[in-house]
Parts: sequence; structure tokens; C-alpha cells
Amino acid sequence: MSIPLLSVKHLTTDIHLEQGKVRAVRDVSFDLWQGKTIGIVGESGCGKSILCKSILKLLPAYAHILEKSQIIFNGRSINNLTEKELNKIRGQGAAMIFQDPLSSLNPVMKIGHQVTETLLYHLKMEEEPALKKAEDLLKAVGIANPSQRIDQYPHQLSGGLRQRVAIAIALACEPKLLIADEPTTALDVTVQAEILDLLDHLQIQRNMAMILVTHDFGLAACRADEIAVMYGGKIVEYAPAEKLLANPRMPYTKALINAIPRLEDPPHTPLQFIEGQPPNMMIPYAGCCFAPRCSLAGHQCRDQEPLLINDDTDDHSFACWNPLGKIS
Amino acid sequence: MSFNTLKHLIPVAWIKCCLLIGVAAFGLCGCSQDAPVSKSKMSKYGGTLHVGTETGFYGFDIFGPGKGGELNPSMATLNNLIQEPLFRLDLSGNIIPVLGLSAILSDNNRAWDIKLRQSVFFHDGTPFNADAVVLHWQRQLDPDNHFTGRKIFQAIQAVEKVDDYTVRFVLEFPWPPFLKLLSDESYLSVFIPSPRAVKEGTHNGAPVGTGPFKFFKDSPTDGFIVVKNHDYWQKGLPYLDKIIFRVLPDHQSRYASLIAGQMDVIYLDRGNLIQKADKAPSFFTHHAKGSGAEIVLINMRKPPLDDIRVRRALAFANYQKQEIKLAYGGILPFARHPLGEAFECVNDAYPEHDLEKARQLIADYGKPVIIGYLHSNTSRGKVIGELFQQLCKSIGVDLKLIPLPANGQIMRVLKRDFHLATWRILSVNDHGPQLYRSFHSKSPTNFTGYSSTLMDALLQSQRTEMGPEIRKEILCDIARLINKDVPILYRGGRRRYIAASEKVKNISDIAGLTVNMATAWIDSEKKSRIKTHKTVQKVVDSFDCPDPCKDFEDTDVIKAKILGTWKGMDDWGAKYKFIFKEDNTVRLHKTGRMKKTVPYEICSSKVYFQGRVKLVATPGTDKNKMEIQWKRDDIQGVVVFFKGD
Amino acid sequence: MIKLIAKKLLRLFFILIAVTAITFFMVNLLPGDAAYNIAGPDSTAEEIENIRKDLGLNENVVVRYLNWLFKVVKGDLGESLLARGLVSRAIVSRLPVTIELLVLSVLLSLMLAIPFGVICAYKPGSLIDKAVSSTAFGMMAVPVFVMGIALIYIFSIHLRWLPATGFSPISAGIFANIKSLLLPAFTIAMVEWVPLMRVLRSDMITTLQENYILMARSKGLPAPYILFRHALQPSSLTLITILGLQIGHLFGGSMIVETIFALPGIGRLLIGSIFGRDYAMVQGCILFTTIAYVIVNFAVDMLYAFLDPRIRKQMVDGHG
Amino acid sequence: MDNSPSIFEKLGITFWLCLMWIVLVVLLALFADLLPLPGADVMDWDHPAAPPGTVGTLQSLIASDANPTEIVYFFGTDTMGRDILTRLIYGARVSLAVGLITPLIGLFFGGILGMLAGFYKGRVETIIMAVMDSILAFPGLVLLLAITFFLGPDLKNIIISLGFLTIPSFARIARANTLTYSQRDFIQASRMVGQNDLSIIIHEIIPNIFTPMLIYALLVVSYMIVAEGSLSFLGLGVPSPTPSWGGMIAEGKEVLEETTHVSLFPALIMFLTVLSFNLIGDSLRNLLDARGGQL
Repeated sequence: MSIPLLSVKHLTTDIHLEQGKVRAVRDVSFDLWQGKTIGIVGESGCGKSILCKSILKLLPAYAHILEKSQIIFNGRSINNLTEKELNKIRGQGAAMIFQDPLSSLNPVMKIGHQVTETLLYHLKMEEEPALKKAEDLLKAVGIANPSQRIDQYPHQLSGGLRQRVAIAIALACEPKLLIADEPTTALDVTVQAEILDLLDHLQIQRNMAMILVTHDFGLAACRADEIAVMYGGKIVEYAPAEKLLANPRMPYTKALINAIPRLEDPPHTPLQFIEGQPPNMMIPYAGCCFAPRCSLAGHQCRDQEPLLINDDTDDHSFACWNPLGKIS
Repeated sequence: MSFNTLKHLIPVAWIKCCLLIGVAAFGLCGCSQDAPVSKSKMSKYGGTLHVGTETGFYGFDIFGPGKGGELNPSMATLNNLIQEPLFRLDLSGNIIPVLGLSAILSDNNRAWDIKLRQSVFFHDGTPFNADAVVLHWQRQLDPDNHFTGRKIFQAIQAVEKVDDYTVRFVLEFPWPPFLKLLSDESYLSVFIPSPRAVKEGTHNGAPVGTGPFKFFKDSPTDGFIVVKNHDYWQKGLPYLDKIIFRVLPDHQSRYASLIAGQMDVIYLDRGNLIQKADKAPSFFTHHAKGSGAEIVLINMRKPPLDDIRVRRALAFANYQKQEIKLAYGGILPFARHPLGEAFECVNDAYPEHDLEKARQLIADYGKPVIIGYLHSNTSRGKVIGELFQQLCKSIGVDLKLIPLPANGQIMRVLKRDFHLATWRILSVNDHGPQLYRSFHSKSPTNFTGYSSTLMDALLQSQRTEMGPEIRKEILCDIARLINKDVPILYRGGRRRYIAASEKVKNISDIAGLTVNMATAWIDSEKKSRIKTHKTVQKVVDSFDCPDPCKDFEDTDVIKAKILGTWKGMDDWGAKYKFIFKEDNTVRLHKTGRMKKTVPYEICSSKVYFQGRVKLVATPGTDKNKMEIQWKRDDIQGVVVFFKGD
Repeated sequence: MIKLIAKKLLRLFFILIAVTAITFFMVNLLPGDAAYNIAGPDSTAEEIENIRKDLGLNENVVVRYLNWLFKVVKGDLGESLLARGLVSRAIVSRLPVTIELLVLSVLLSLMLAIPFGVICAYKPGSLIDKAVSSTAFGMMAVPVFVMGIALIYIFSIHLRWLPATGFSPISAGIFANIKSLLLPAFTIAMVEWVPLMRVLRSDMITTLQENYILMARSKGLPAPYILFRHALQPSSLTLITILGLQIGHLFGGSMIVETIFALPGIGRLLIGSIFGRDYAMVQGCILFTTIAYVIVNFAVDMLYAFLDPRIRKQMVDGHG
Repeated sequence: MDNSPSIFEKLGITFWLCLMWIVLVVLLALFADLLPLPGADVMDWDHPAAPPGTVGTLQSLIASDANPTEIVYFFGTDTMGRDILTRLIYGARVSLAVGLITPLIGLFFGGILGMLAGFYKGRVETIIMAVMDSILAFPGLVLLLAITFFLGPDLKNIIISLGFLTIPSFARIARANTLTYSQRDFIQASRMVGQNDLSIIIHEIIPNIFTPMLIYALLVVSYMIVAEGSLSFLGLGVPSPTPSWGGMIAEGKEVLEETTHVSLFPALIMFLTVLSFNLIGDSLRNLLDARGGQL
């Protein structure tokens, strides 16, 4: 495939709060090809969610995407699309699932209606076949007796079921891209794996591209083809999953990897964690935003912002003045 | 001594006939386009009249709320259509027969034999006869029934049947106002109900009388509806098929209903609205002149009001002219005594507004004066209170205002728990009995606590004095004494106004405060001619004749009506004489003041000319009567003029 | 569920007793009873005493209240002191006016409140939000009695579209009937829609922060659909509460509008009988308005359940 | 932190304009006696219902020999020839007193009762809410009449009775909010550490329910200012000659078409004040609960 399904260039998003302006996403660029998964990893508040919402322009009124940003979906720039054209893409081209399955379903609407409304609106289906299709969809996401579930309300379902319903809704119009914003954070560990397996399965079956947003590096490492590490609104390291896991160049990535609890660790190994606070994005910082927490930081790190540069290889880039060497 | 007061009774049908002829000859209210009698006679019949009133209807049996005294305007008007009295008074005070034909006074002046009209039937088919009259009066006189209206007719001892069509009223003492009170349409007592309806207990809600209209329906949603009595004893009447009374409590929306064409006739008592209606060419106002007065009771039992200086100070501070203007919009006459507009007493000793004298008297009294003033809690009541408070403040009297709803106020007055309280002297055909009740020291309804041997003597002598001239002088003496001793303050005379759309014809003023709608008819040709309110406003505000005059009135007819000499007196007692001449000029006289000749112009059924003030003459129904509106700056008023030298 | 209804009924009973008793004693304690109205101004103390005796007003207040209560239980609301008719008949004859006025004014205020509330919540702080809010507060600053007269001047006199006063029953034709009630209903709605709009706007702003709205947007649904289909229903609980309170008050509280437009409704009957100390009539009206109030609030509770299935579940489970 | 906006900027220009208006009205009302005004009850009988800008001569009734002083009626005069501007300034006293004190009464008593109901639930709640419902179903007019008769129609009594009638709605709001908060973990936690109920209510509940109550109170402020006028219409208003805005509008209603300004100016001033109170409430809500819109 020569053209990526989704190409994000210099995406920069400002959020205007009462207290002032925050640059939540800074100059983020990446490409995503059909059938591939990109994992976006970072601590809470690093701008992952804003990035996802920026792609589909689902931002609140007080957020603002800067002019220089370019989002090209399926060969078409969505910068200047009208709301109506955007809605076409949102429903049919790209779908999204959210972190909290309870709150992302409308509590006062029946499941059936929530699944069918995209079918009715986008595909202009009739009520009857839409309901039929909804049942199929629910079955496809692994919900037993879907005809019964269709008449239920979200509060009558368990968390895992709700997330399955959310996935069914997202897949209803067979999107080419699925953006999964921390899809399993709010779920039990056992259910997490089931949901992720389901996503994997569906992705392969439908040849979808997927953006998997998570704060769990381990999760991203096993599910994604490529991983982008975000910190302070920027991508600080970007590489294929195995490569990154094997050879992180950015001290922050290293710290994230270290924070993954490992099965092979002996019992009672103290859990690794990153010292210090994530950066306050309200205050512009001249140097590398990770510098205050970085043990390797030098003068240059504090005074000058490092740019995202390529490694010696083509597909590994990072932004660091003092990159870690190759780990043997 | 024996005389028949009704010696010169004119048959009532003849009067009506005259009225009709008058209408035909001169047109109504300046609408000279009226078709001749023969043509319009057919169109006089039929139609529904919509009447908007402020207050509701309490029921028609004599026992019930509001029945003891004067009926409220809507009740009085409605009742007058359904039930009939024995006699009525016409505008000049003559007694005219209705259900009674004649009245003969006995030799000892203590009994009246009244002959009744024959072959009259109540709406339910019961014949009208002596039994009906006797039954009605015996119910009232029975002390067990506690009829509160009885005190008005206290002098009546018994009512007896002489024969089938003659009844005898036996009096306790010679009582000169008997016939006048028996003709007083503001009392329910004088109307004769069907004995059957009374006996069955249905009369209160569904009244049955002998009148030109029959009760049809009373419902809160549809209104109070009366329909034509086809068997009315007065042949040819009434013209209308139906009259619907609706209660519209708010003044402005009531007026709006008239303008919007929903109502044909409305009761009005707001000066600004009456003047608006008056000036609008598509509406007419009529007023019923009453007697009595709007007053303030002074409780003379309570210090410092027991001191004549304080009371006189209040009387001098009282500024009736301003109160009429501000609280009533200039629609009430100036009251110099309670005997009515038409009753003239020379040297009435009325205490004219004079703050200097008032201050002097208060200074004389020497002690601080703090008194309370009970007034009604309506918006008008508030204006009345604030005005008098301001006047009192300027003479150093601290007046505390106590706004109360009607029954709260009545209760405190009846318990004598007040200093000052707004009140009214009822409008009646003869004031003797009422004055006696209010000011005799032994009377249980003497609320002011006024006690004077001279007053008692005067009240006693007017009671039995049969000589009309002497009695009149006694009543004037009473008025003078009241003005001197100040048990009450005057706030204005009494009048009732209605405004009617121009298509409503022949609503005549009758004596007292009742407006007679029995002979009204609707001119259906006029229906479509209601002008929009805006244009009306423009014409009237400037008081200028609209130019160019596009209206279709024949100026010659108007001119023929107004030529000659007209006389009138304004509310302040000044007398005027206007002589309209053929050469389009009018000679103006104000007694002792002004003489000048100015041109006049006829336009829109009205005559415009200018003296020291702007004047508009409106020739009306009556060929001998004309209303002239005057306006200077923002003060305006209406004076009625009568033809003659 | 049955337990719940029983509980509600018990509460209704308590409220009825409390409200009627307090009203009865308060109106009875007001100075100047019906006897003064019947006797008129030119009366003596003795006459008043006689009338009071005839009307049975000399008895002890408690005895009279209990008598009244006893009669009501037997279904007899008594006779009016002033109008000399059955209280129940007077109330029934005015019922259609009051109910129609109420329904129409509620519909009108919702027709104003919902679209404007939604639009303002959609773009809070925008020009349209500010304009709508200012207009709303402007309407709140005009008392009902001025609003009524102003509307009459505009719609009856200058435009001649609607009648100024009076009520045409349905028997006169549905069109005439609605026409006669449109202005008064509009007068009420002009004031009542403001709080409805404000609470809807505020709740809607909160709702629009919810994840399921974001989810709905990510589904590519158009904004009006999301606002009215997804956001309105979960945002309308407070609106319903306020609406319930408003309806409860309008049953007997629209006396000013009824006076101005000359509508023979319960409110006017109530105020007239309070001023006239027509105890039986006052009690009848109060009984009616209280029952209406309680029923409306019960309906509101039911409506909650209809609007939010989670509450429905609670009620069915008996936790309500 | 140097670039974080000051409280001035955060609240926005509208808030400060509104606050200035309220402060202006309050100051004028407080210092009305010191202003060169003719007095709220002084009547110029030569100029009743004069249009704005009329120049009148005011002959003080009290001192008969005083020279007639010339005066400009900036807002015109009312139907009795009293200066509308003066009456507006004096009327602010009544309207503000009614508008501000009434919700405080409701806030205080309603808040306490609602909190108790929401906190203790069970029988306490049933009883309190039944009483509140009774007050709501009770015709306020009867109460106002009774108060007027027994205690006299003065400002204090009107405020007390209106305040009493607002208690139930405050109680409802307090109860609803208390119910939500008392379910929260931190309240449960406080209980477990053995804090007594009073200190939980004072330290945990009150601070949390205060904001919604205060915002509702601001809405009630406008309601009450208007309600006082409706009382005047029913003859239960503040006794004369004390002017109030609502009373002035009621007076002007009689001549609404001929001399609109008599009720227009009080209505306008009332509108500005009501609007100011509500916009201030809005700004405060935004400040305390910084969320914008979405979609």
C-alpha cells in the first residue's frame, strides 16, 4: 500500500481554559496503513485522548486545532470539511470506542436503538433489517442471546458486556479505522484480555486499521505494530513495537518499560515507577519536558527543546539530547 | 288634606312614543345618517347585546349579600330588566307608573292606596296582582327574616290587600319621601318577584319578574343571559332578542373588549378610559347621575377628632378638586353636600380648600395629631390615601394609612374602631331617611358618633314635613350643619358611566345610578364602521377638527340641532351661556367673567370652537341637551348644557 | 410498588388534612366574616349578629371544621354562603377553564423553553445564548398583570387577532375555544418558561459533557439529533420537577391572569371567596387545588421513572 | 504563575458591569436621603403623568411661603405628579430588601430542613417533606392576608411571609443535593472515623450544597422583586407612601397606553437589576464549576 489510510502531520491542539491556554498536542505526525495497529502510550494527561479526539474533530468548543495541522484520511484532507461531511467520516470511515463503557452508553436508551441509529442514519436502512443487523453485530462481539439484550438498558448490563456493545456500535458501519481510547482501563483484568482478543480478531477479520491508546506499555507492546510514546503533548519516541521494546532510546520510554510488572520477576520485587510529576502544560518549558524528571538531563536538555530525529535506522525516531545507547 | 300626586300622570307608552319620535327626528348622538322611522323600524328588532360589568351578580332574592343597600351597578341594571317596580322616576323627577297605576294618600297622611296594572303576568305565567305585592312586602317586614334592607322602609308598618288590584301601604308616621323611595331602582325591595318563584326558592338564582327580559341562563363560562319576553305587557318592547352580561373585573381589559368589538356596552369607572371612550367617534358614553357622595367618615368619639378644630382643619386640608382629578380622572361631580348634583342649596357653608386656615386650626389645637385612615386596598384606594396623607402632612397632621379590603373596613367601622374611613353616602331618590340614620344621635348606624340637638331636631322635622319647599330648606339646613360640624369629608359626588359602541341606540339615562337598557336596540348598519383606536386617539388628543373633513355627516342637521341658546354649569359652580348663531359664530358667556364671540366648525358629528379653553360640543340624543367637552393643557372635563334662555 | 402507592396516599391524606385545617382556621380568624358582606355597609351590630346566627357562624371554629370534614367524607362540599349554590357545582363548572388554561400554558411554555434551552446549552456564552437569556429575564421583570394588558393591546386592539377577554367553551367550537384561551395562556407562559429554560439549559450543559454524547458524536450523528434524542431526555429531570411545581401552583394561582382576561377559573373563585369569607367555597377550592397539587407531583414521580429507566428499576424493586 | 489571569479577567466584563449596577442601586438606595431629591411623596399637581424631561415647579406643601423650586423630571412623573426618578431610588430600598432578605430566610430554614431530611432520611425525611409539601400546596394568598391583618401590612411582615413561602423549594434543593453527597465515599469515611453528625453536616455537607443553593437563591431574588409588585396588584403590597418598583409598575398599569413611561421606567430598572443578579449568578457558577459547553 503506497498511501497510508490515515496520515497525521504537525497536529497541534490548544485548549483554552479559564486559567489560560494549554497546548495539549504538539506537532504530532504519524502515518497509519490499513490493517495495521498503532499504539499510543503515555501517562495520563499527556494528551493521548485529545490527540484521538483531534483526529475526528470531536473536541469541545474551547479546544482549537491549529491551522498548520493536517489530517489526511483515506487520501482526503479533513481540515476544511463541513460538519456534515465530517459526520459521514465519523460514522462510516472511522469509529471510536471510549474508556468507560458505562458512561459512553446513553443510560436512557435501549441497547437496540443505540446500535441501530448509525445504521438508520448512515446506511439509510429500514427499521426491521437494522434490528436484524444489530443482533448480528451483538453476536459478532460475543454477546449471547442478542435479541433479548436489544430491549435492555445499559444499566442492566455488566461492564464487559457494555464495552462489547460499544464495540458493536463502533463496528456497525464497517469503519476502516477504529480508534480505541483506553478500551479496557475500566474493566477487570480477565475481561480486559477478552475484549482485546475480540478487537484483534475483528481487526483481522475486517482488515481495519486501529489506533490503540493506552497507558500500559506492555499491552501496547503485544497488540500494536508500531508504538508512539507521548509525553507532554509530543511524540517523544516512535518505532515498531519489538524494536522499541528491545531498544528504547528515550529515557522516558525506558522508564515506562521498566514500570511493566513482569512475570519472570522474583516475588516481592519492588514495583518500578517514574519519580516526579508529569509536566504542567500551562507553563511553557524551554527544554525537554522530561528533563526535570530525567536522571541523565544536562544543560542542553533544560535549555533547548530536542526535535524528533531518526535513529540510524529508518523506522525509529526519538527526541532526546542524551539518548540511551544500544542495549545488548 | 288630600291630594293625588299622580294627578298628571302621563301614560308611559306615550312617553316611550315621544322618545322614539325624538330619536327618529334628530338621530342619535349626532349620527345624522339614521334612516327614517319607517325604514329602520324593522331593523330595530332582534340582535344580541353584550354587556361587560365589573362586579358579579349575587342573586335576586331579597335575603342575601349586598341586598340591604344600594345594588351594585350590574345588579341594578340586570335586575331592572327582569323585575319591575311599581313606579319609576324620570330624569326630571316625575313619578311614572310601571306596575302601579296611581297612588292615593289617605287623609291622615299615613296610608297609600296603590292601584295596580291589570292583565300583567310574570314570566312563569303567574298573574301579577295584589297578592304578589303583599307577599313580597310581608316577607321583608317580617322581623324574623332579619331583612337588612328593611331599615330604609322603616316607616312602612304593614302592606295590605284592599282588592285584587289595590294594595295599601300603612305608614307609622306621615312620610313624604314614600313614593320617591318606592320608585328607587337601586333597592331590591321595590321590585316585585313572582310569588311562585319565591315560594319554590328558585328566585335567587333564576329570577322571575314581569320585565321586558326573561332569565335564561347564568353560568360562569357563558355569562348571565336574559332573553326577550315576548309577552311583555308594554306592546312593541323590547327590541333586542338577548342580552348577555359578562363579568370583566379588570378595567383595562374591559375597555379593550369594547374596542375589540367583543362588548357592545361596558361599565367604566376610570377617568382616563371614560375620556378615551368619550372622545372616540365610534363609542359613546352615558352617565347616570346619582346623589349621595363619596365621603370620609370621621369618628368623633375618638380624640383628637372630638375637637371641632381638628375636624375643621381636616376639612380645609381636604382638596376635593384634586381628589376627583387624580383618583377619579375628573369623572365625578364636585360634592358640596350629600343631596345630589341637582339639589341646590344656597350658602351651603362648604369648607373650601385652604391650607392656611387648616394650619392655623392645628396650631390652635396645639397638640400633635396622629390619626389612622382606613381606605380600600385597591389601586384607587391607594391614590386616595396617599393624596390625603400628603395634604395632612402639609398641615402638620400625621396620617397613617390602613389599606383594607371591603369587609375588613366595614367591620372596623361597624365596631367604631377607626379614626377616618372612606365611605359613601348612597345614591337615593330622597335623602331624608338616610341622613336620619347616619346623623341622628340615637341612630344605631350613626358611625361618626355625631351628636347635636339641633341636628336631631332638623332630622326629626324633615321626616314628617309634607310641604316640599319647607322640607327642601330643612334638608339644606342639615347639609349646612354637616359642613359646619364636619362629621364627614367629601371626596366627590356619585355618577355611573357606561361606554357603548355607536351601533347601540337608545340607552337612556334614568334617575338614580341605574342605566336603563330595556329600550335599547342595535343599528346593524353601523356594525362595520368601528374605526381603529389609533386614529381616534390622534384626533382627540389635539382636540382639533380633522382636516380635511371626510366624514359623511350632514353638517346642516347638526347645525339645526345646535342653533340657539344653551346653558350649563360646571363642577365648580360657574355658569355658562353659549349662543350658537347662523353665521357660524358662537357667543360665549361666563357669568360675570367673560363675553366673546368666536367661530365654530362642524365636523365628525361634533362642533369645535375655542374660548379660553378648547371646546367640543357633542349634540346628543336629547334635542334639549348637549355635552360640551373642554380641555386646557391636560385638564379636561365635560359640562352638560341645556337648551333655553 | 403497592407499598409505595400506599405511602403516597398516606402522605396525601396528611397534606390534605394539614392544608385544609390551616386554611380553615386562618380564613376564619381573618376579621370580618361573611355576615359583613351579606349585611352591607349600612348595618347595625344587631343585624350582623342575626345573620351570623342564621349562617351558623357563631359556633366554635373547631366544631365547624370537623363538621365540614365529616360532610366532605360523605361527599358533600356544602353550600356557598354568598352565591347560595352548591360548592361542588361551582367548582365543576370552572374546572374546564382552569384545566384548559393550564394545559395550554404548559404546552406554550414548553414550546418556548425546550428549543431555547437546548440552543442556549448547545452554544453557552454565545450571542444567541446571551440574547435569549436577556429576553427571558426581561420577561421575568414584567409582572403578569402588565404583561397581560400589554398583550391585549397588541393582539386584540392593534392586530385584532385574538379576543381580549372571556372564555368560549368547547361547545362553541374548538377553534374559538383555543382562541379565547391563547392570550391568557401566553401571558402565563411568558413568565413560566424562563425558569424551565434556565434549568434545562443548565442540566443540558452538564449532560453535554457526558461521555455518551461524545460517543454519539463519534458515531457521526447530526447535532440536532444528538441534542433532542440523546441529550434532552436525561437533562429533563429538574425541568419536570419545576414544571410539576408550576402546574401545582397554577391550579389555584392564576388568579391575576383570570382576573385580567375575565376567565371564570378556580383561581378567581378562590380569591373572590377568600375576600368574601365564603368559607365553604374557600375550603372546596383548597381541597381541589391540594388534591391537584399532590396528583401532579405523583405524576411527576411517575414521569421520572418514564424518563430514566434507572429510577424505574429502583421503583419496581421497591427501593423508591 | 505570572500569566494566570486575575480574578477580574476570569469573571469577565459582564460580571463587573452587573456588579457595578447592583452596587450603584444599593448605594443610591442607602444614601437616598442625602441626594438632592424632592422626596418620594411630594406631588406636583400641575404636572401629573408628565413625560420624561419635563421641567416643573415644585411648590412644597409643607412650607407655604417657600419659593417654588424648579426641578427637571428626568424620568417624568407618575399619575399623582411625583418624580419617578426619586421614587425609583427610594423604591430600591423596598425592592432590594424584599429581593435579598426573602431568599435568605428560605435559604436558612429551607437549607437546614432539607439537609436534615436528606441526611437522616427515613421518618425525619417523610415528616419534613410532608410539611414542606403542605406549605407548597397551601394558598400563599391566605397566609399573606392573615399576616396583613394581624401584624399589619408593613415591609417586615411581607418579607417574613414571602420568606416563609420560599422555604419548601429551598428545602427540596437542599435535600436533593444532600442525598447525592451523603452517598459519597468521603461522607461514609467521615462516619467511619467517628465524626459526629453535626460536624459532618458542618464540615462536609454544607460546603458542598452551598453553591447550588446560592445560585438558586439568586433566581429567587428576581422572583421576589416581581412578586412584591403582584402583591401590590392584589392590594397587599407595602403600605403607602413607601414606593416600591413593583408597586410603581402596578400604578402605571392603569395608564399603560396613554403614559407608558409611568410603568416602563420601573420595569426597565427592575429588568436591569434582575438581569444583573442572574448574570452574576451565572458568572459565579462558571467560576466555581469551570466547564464549557461541548459539541
